Amino acid sequence: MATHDLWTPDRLPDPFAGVAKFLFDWIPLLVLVVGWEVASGRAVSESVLPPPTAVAAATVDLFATGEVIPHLAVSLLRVGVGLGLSIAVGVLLGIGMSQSDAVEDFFDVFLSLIYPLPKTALVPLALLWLGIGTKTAVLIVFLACLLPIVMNANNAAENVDQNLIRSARMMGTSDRRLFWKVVIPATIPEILTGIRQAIPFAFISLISAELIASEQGMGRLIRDAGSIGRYPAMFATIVIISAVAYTAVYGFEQIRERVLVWT
Amino acid sequence: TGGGGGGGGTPTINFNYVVPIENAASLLAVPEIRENLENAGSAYELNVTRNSGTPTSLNQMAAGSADVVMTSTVSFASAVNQSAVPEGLSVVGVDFWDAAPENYDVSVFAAPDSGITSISDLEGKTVAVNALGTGVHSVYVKGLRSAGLSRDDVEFVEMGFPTYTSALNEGKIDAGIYPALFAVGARSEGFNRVFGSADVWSQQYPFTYATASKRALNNKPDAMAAWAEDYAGLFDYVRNNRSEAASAAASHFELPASTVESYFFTENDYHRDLTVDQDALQFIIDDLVELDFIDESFDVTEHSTNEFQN
Amino acid sequence: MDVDVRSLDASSVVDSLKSIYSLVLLLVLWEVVTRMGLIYPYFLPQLSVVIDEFVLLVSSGQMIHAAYLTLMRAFVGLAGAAVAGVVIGILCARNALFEWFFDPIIKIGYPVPVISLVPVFMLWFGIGDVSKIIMVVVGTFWPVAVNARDATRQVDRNLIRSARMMGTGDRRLLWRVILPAASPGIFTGLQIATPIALIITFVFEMVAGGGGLGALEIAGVRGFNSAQTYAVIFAIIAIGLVLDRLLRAARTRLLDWT
Amino acid sequence: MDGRIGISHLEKVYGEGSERTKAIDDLSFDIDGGEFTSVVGPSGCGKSTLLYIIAGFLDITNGTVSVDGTPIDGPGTDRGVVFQDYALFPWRTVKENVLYGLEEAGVPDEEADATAQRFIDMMDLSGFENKYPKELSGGMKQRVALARTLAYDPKILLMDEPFGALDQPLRETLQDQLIDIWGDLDKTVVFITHDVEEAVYLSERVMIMTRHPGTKKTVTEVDLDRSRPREDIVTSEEFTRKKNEVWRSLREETKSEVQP
Amino acid sequence: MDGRIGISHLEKVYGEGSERTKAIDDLSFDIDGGEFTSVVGPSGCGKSTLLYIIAGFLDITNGTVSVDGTPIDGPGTDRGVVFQDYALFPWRTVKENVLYGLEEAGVPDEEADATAQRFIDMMDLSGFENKYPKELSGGMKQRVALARTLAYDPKILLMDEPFGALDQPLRETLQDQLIDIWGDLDKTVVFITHDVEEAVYLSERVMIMTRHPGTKKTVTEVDLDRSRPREDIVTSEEFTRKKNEVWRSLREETKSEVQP
Ligand SMILES: Nc1ncnc2c1ncn2[C@@H]1O[C@H](COP(=O)(O)OP(=O)(O)OP(=O)(O)O)[C@@H](O)[C@H]1O
Ligand SMILES: Nc1ncnc2c1ncn2[C@@H]1O[C@H](COP(=O)(O)OP(=O)(O)OP(=O)(O)O)[C@@H](O)[C@H]1O
Ligand SMILES: [Mg+2]
Ligand SMILES: [Mg+2]
Repeated sequence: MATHDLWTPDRLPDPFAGVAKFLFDWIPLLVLVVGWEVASGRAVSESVLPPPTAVAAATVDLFATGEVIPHLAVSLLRVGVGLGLSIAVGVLLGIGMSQSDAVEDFFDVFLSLIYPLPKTALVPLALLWLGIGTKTAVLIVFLACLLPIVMNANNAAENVDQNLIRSARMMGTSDRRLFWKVVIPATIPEILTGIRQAIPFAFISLISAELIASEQGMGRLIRDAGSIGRYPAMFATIVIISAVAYTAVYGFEQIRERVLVWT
Repeated sequence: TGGGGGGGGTPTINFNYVVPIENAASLLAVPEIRENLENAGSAYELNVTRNSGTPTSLNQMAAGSADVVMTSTVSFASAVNQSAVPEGLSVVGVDFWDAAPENYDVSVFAAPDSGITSISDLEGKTVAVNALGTGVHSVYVKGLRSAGLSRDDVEFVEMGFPTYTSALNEGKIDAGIYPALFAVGARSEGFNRVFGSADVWSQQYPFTYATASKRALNNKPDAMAAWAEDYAGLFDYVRNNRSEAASAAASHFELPASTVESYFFTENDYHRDLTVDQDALQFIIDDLVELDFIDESFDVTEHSTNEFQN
Repeated sequence: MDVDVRSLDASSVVDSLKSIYSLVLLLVLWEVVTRMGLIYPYFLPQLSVVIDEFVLLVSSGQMIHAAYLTLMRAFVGLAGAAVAGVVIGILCARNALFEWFFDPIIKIGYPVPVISLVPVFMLWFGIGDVSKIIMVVVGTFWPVAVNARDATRQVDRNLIRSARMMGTGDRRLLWRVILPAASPGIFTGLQIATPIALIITFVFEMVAGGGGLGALEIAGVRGFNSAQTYAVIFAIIAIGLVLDRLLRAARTRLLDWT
Repeated sequence: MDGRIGISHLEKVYGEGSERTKAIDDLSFDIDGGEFTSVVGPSGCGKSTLLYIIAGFLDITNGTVSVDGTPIDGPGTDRGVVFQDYALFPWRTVKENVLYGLEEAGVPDEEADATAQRFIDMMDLSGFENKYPKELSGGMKQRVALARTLAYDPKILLMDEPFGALDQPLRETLQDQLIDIWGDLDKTVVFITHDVEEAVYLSERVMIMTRHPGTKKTVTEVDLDRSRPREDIVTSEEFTRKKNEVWRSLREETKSEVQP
Repeated sequence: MDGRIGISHLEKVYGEGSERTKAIDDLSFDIDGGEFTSVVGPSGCGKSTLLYIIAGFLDITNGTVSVDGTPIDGPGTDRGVVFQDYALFPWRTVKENVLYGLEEAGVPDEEADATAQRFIDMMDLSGFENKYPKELSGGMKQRVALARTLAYDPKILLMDEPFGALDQPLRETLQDQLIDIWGDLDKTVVFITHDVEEAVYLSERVMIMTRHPGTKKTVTEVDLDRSRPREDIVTSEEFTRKKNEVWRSLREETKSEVQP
C-alpha cells in the first residue's frame, strides 16, 4: 500500500520500520473494528449487530464444537470441484475454439448466450435437474467460472505473437509440436488471469447456491443461524467464509506470481 | 439411490423430513430411537436428511435423490398436478392431522395488547406466515374466508417461525400463525389465540404425510415395506417410551428439553394416526382447490395407498 | 464483378448461419426430444410449452411487473454504488489520507462474497425493496470504487502536466482532465458491476421473496411448474443480452474517443 | 528580452536515504530569448529532468533556474511543453485540443476559434479538426501537440524528444516545419534529442551533457544557413564537421557506458 | 555455393477483390552466398514482405524465390529470422531460448549445451544464462535473439529492422558485433533498416526499393575497410559519399509521400 506521501518510516531501523509500516497501514481496519465494538449495544442493538468480540467468540465456538467443520468441508469441496471442472473444460474449450473453426462455430453461440446471464439465475434450474445439494452447487460454480476462463484462454490462444510462432517454425517446429512448445506456454499467463477472475465468482455462486438450494454448507449455515436468531454465529460464519475467499484470492495471486516467473 | 434388487448389498432408503419433532418421522434421525426399530440397518440402510421445505423435498424426489419425503397438502397436490416426479408418488402414511378438535392445531396468535381477538380484527393487519402457498398459509385463507374476508385483506410477510415471537413483541407484525410445537412458546408468552384450523374446518384432515416415489415402491418394494413397518413401529415405541424418546430427541435436535417434553405426544400435540384416510385426503385437496391454492383436483386414490398401514 | 458480389453475399449468409446453426439445432432437438418423450417433461418441458408459458406470463403482466421490480432494485442500487464508488475511488487516488484509510478496507472488502450478507440484510433492513437495494449498493461498490481508483491513478502524468502548463488550476483539474481521462476505467467498473447487481437481486429475491424475476423463477420450482422457471430464464437471458448490448452501445457513444 | 532562461549551479537529487540519486550536478547554462538550443546526452543523464525543472514540474535541490530573471515557481503559461508521447487529451478532438489553452486563458470564443484554426492550418491539419487523437498517425498527433502549445503563445517551447517515436521521413518533415515556425514566431526553444544529426540540423547551439549525474560537458555553436534545402545542408561540409564534433563528444560519454 | 538467394520477377499481392494490394511488383535480385545486403525503402514499400517471403512465411503471387537454386517452400532451418521485437520465448530463460533450435534439431544434450554456451559467450551474455527475457534490456534481448538464431547454424540470416527499437549507443555496439560475427561465421545476411547510415555502415550492397508497390530501385555497392574503428569509418569520405548517394535515392521516394 502506497502511503509514503503520508508517512515515511525511513527514520526507523529497517525491521522496526517494516513492522511499524504494517501496523500503520492496517490502522483503518482497526478503527472500523473498534468502532463496530463500540457501536454494538449502544448505537444499534446487540442482536442486530453483535460486537466483534462476540463474533470472535462465536467463531472459536464454531470450530471448538466442530459445528462448522462439515459445512466448511462441503463448501470447500463444492468450490474446489466446480472451479477445477471449469478450469479443465474452460482451457480445453478456449484453446480448442482458437484452433478449430468448427469447434468455435459450435460453441460460440452458447457462450454468447450464457455470457450475459447472471449465473445464479440458473440455480432453480439446477435444482430442478439435480435436486438440492452438492451437484447443484458444483454446477453453478462451474458455470460461473467457465466464461472468464474460456474467454481468457481463447483470447490468448488466438493472439499468440505471430513472430513467436514464426520463430519456432523457422527452427524446425512442426504443427503438432507447435501447440505444446509455443501455444500452450504462451497462453498460460492469460489462463491464470482467467482463473483469478473466476475465483470471486466461484464464491458468490457457491454461497448463492447454498442459500437457495442446499441443506449444508456455509451459505446454509448462515441462513439457518440467521433464521433462528443465532446472530453471532451467523456473523462468524460470514467471517470464516470471507477469510477463505480472501485467502483463495490472494493465495492464488501468490501462486500465479511464483508460476509466472517469466512474466 | 440404491439400485434394483438384491445383488450387492442392502438397498438404501433416502428419507427426507422438514420439521423436527413435529414430523414424527424426524425421529428416525435420532440414533437412540432408530436402534429400537426392527428393520433399519438390516432390511435396508436408512439415510435421513432434513430439508427446509416440502417443495424442496419433492424436488429431491423428482431428481431421484429421495425415496420417501414428508409432504404437506399444497406441495403434494401441486407435485401431483404437475407430474413433477417421474413415475409418480404415493402417500404411504399420515404423520399428523390438523383441525382435530380435541388436539392442538395450526393457530393464529396475536400480542395480548393488540386488541385482536377475532378473525375480522385481522383486516388490514400485517400477519406473518412461514412461506406463501403452503398448507399453513391455507389455514389463514380458510379463516379469512370464513369471516367474509379474502387473502388480500391482510398483508402477509414471510418469516421463519422462530422469529415470530420477538417480531410480535416488537410490534413488527400484528399476528403470526403457529404450528403446534411453536405454539407452546406463544402460549407461554400469553399471546391471544385468534383462531385455529379446528375452528374453521368442519373435519380434521391429514396435514403432513410420508410420501414415497412410485419408482422406489416398484424398484425396492421389500425395503419400502420394511421402512413402513419401522415407521409404524416408531409410533408404538414413542408412545410406550415417551420420556426417553423426548429427551433423546431434544438433545439430538438441540431443542429445550422442557419444550419437547411438554409437547411431544401429549395432548398439546397434533392428532397422530398413521392410517391414510383417502376420504379425508380427498376432502382437503378439494377444499384447497376451493381456496385457490391448487389449480385442479384429482383422485387421491391413485396417489395414496393404505397397504402399509394394515 | 457480378460473380464476386454474389459469392461475397453467399459467404456472409453462410457465416451468419454457421454462427447460429448450433443454437437452432439445439432448439429443434429440444422440441423433438421432448415431444418424443425422451426426457421427463418436468425436467425439460417442450420448448413450445415454455414459449406458451412465456407469452402467458408476459401478457398477464406478471413477467413485466417482476422484471420491473428486479431492474428497479438492481439499478437504484447500482446508481447508489456508482456515486459512492466513484467519489471514494477518486479520493483514494488523489488524496493520501483517503488512500491510507480506504486502501486496506478495499483490499479486505473486495474479495468478501457479499452475497453471504443476504441473511444479515434481512435481519437489518427486512425483506423489502430497501433491503435489496442497499445490498446491491454494498455488493457493487467494490468493483466501481476499485476501477475508479485505479483509472484515476493511471491518468497519464503528462496530461496533467500539459493542462497545468496551460493554466489549469487544482480545482478545475478534476473536471477538465482527471474525470474525462478516468472515465473509460470508471465505465469498465460499471460494466463489471451491472451483472453483479443482477446476481445479488436475483439471489435476494429467491431467498426472501418479495416479487421480482428471482422470486417468480423460484416459485416455478416450488410450485413444480418448471415451464415457468424456464420462461423466466428466457426473460433473464433476454434482459442480460439487452443490457450488455446497451452498455456496449453506451460505451461506444460516450467514449467514442477511446 | 523575452524568453531568456538562466540556469545557475543547478543540482537535482531524487529520492531520499538509500534511494537517493543525484540526477543533475552543478549545471550552469544561459539561453537567450529566441534562441534554439538542443540538448544531447547519454540515456539517463538528466535531460528530461532538466527540461521538467524548467517547465516547473520538479523542485530544485540546489541552484537557481529563472525565466527572464524571475525564478521558476511551478508550471506557467509563459512556457509550453511538447512531449514525446504527445500527451493529447484523447477525449478532445483536434480542434478542442488546440483550443484548450485558449479556453483556460479565458479568450473569447470567436477569437479562440480563429487562433486555433490558424495554428491548425499552419500545421497542415485542416480537414482533421473534428478527428480524435486515436484517429491520427504519430506524426499528426505531434503536429496537434505543437499546434496546441503554440496556440496559447508561450514564450518558451520545451520539447522532450518530440520526434523520437516517428520514422525518418516524418521526422524530417516535422523538423523542417519546426524550423519554419521558429523563424516566424520568435520562440525560445529547448529541444532534447538522442539524434545528433537532428540536433545539429535544427539548432543554433547544442549542449552535450555528461553521463549520469549529468552536467554540461561542451557546447557546440552551429551556424548554418537554414534557408537552403535540406539536401544542401546535410551534405554541406560545415554540417558534417559539426555533426562529427558533437558525435565525438557524445561518444566519449556513451562508449564506456554500454555493457551487456 | 552456400546461402545463395535468387529472386526473379517476384510479385506479391495481398488480399482479394476490393482489398487487393500489390505489395511487391516484379522484383529481381540475386544475393551471393556470404554476402551482406541491406534493404532500405520508404515505409510500406514491402521490405518486410520481401523478407518474410524469403523466410517462407508468405506465399508468392508470381515469380520465383530460391535458396541455392531450390525454390522456397515454407520456413526451414537453412534460414534464420531476427525480428525487431526479438520474438524470444518469454517462458524460457536465455539459455533455454538459445537451446530451442538445437532441441528441435535433436542435437544431443551435451553438445547442444556446449553450442548454446558458445553463442551466449560470443554475444557477451555470460552470466545471464538463467535470466528470463523480461529481465533483460532491449539490447540484450536482441543479442539473445541473435544467439538463438546463430546457434542452430542457418546459412542465411534474415533481419527485419533488428536494431530499430534500440537507442543510438546500443545500436552502434550491436552493429559492430554483427559485423564481427558476419566476418567470422560466413553467413549470408539480408538486413532491413530505415536508417541509411546503418545500411551503409554494415553492408556490402544496399538495395533501395521504390515506394509502394515496391520493387528494386537502385543498388549501391559499398566497399569500406571494416577493420578500422567506427570513428574512422563514419568520418571517412567514402562513407559520407555512399551515405549521401543512398540518402538521395531514398529521399526521391519518400519526399512526395509524406503528407499530413
Ligand atoms: N522520479 C524519479 N525518481 C528517481 N530517480 C529518477 C526519477 N526520474 C529520473 N530519475 C533518475 O534520474 C536520472 C536522469 O533521468 P532523466 O529521465 O532525466 O534522463 P534522460 O536524460 O531524460 O534519459 P533518457 O535519454 O533515457 O530519456 C536517471 O538516472 C533516472 O534514473
Ligand atoms: N497481411 C497483409 N494484408 C494486406 N496488406 C498487407 C499485409 N501486410 C502488409 N501489407 C501491405 O503491403 C505493403 C508492404 O508492407 P510491408 O510491411 O512489407 O512494408 P515495409 O516496407 O516493411 O514497411 P515498414 O518500413 O513500415 O516496416 C503495405 O502497403 C502494407 O499495407
Ligand atoms: Mg528523457
Ligand atoms: Mg516492415
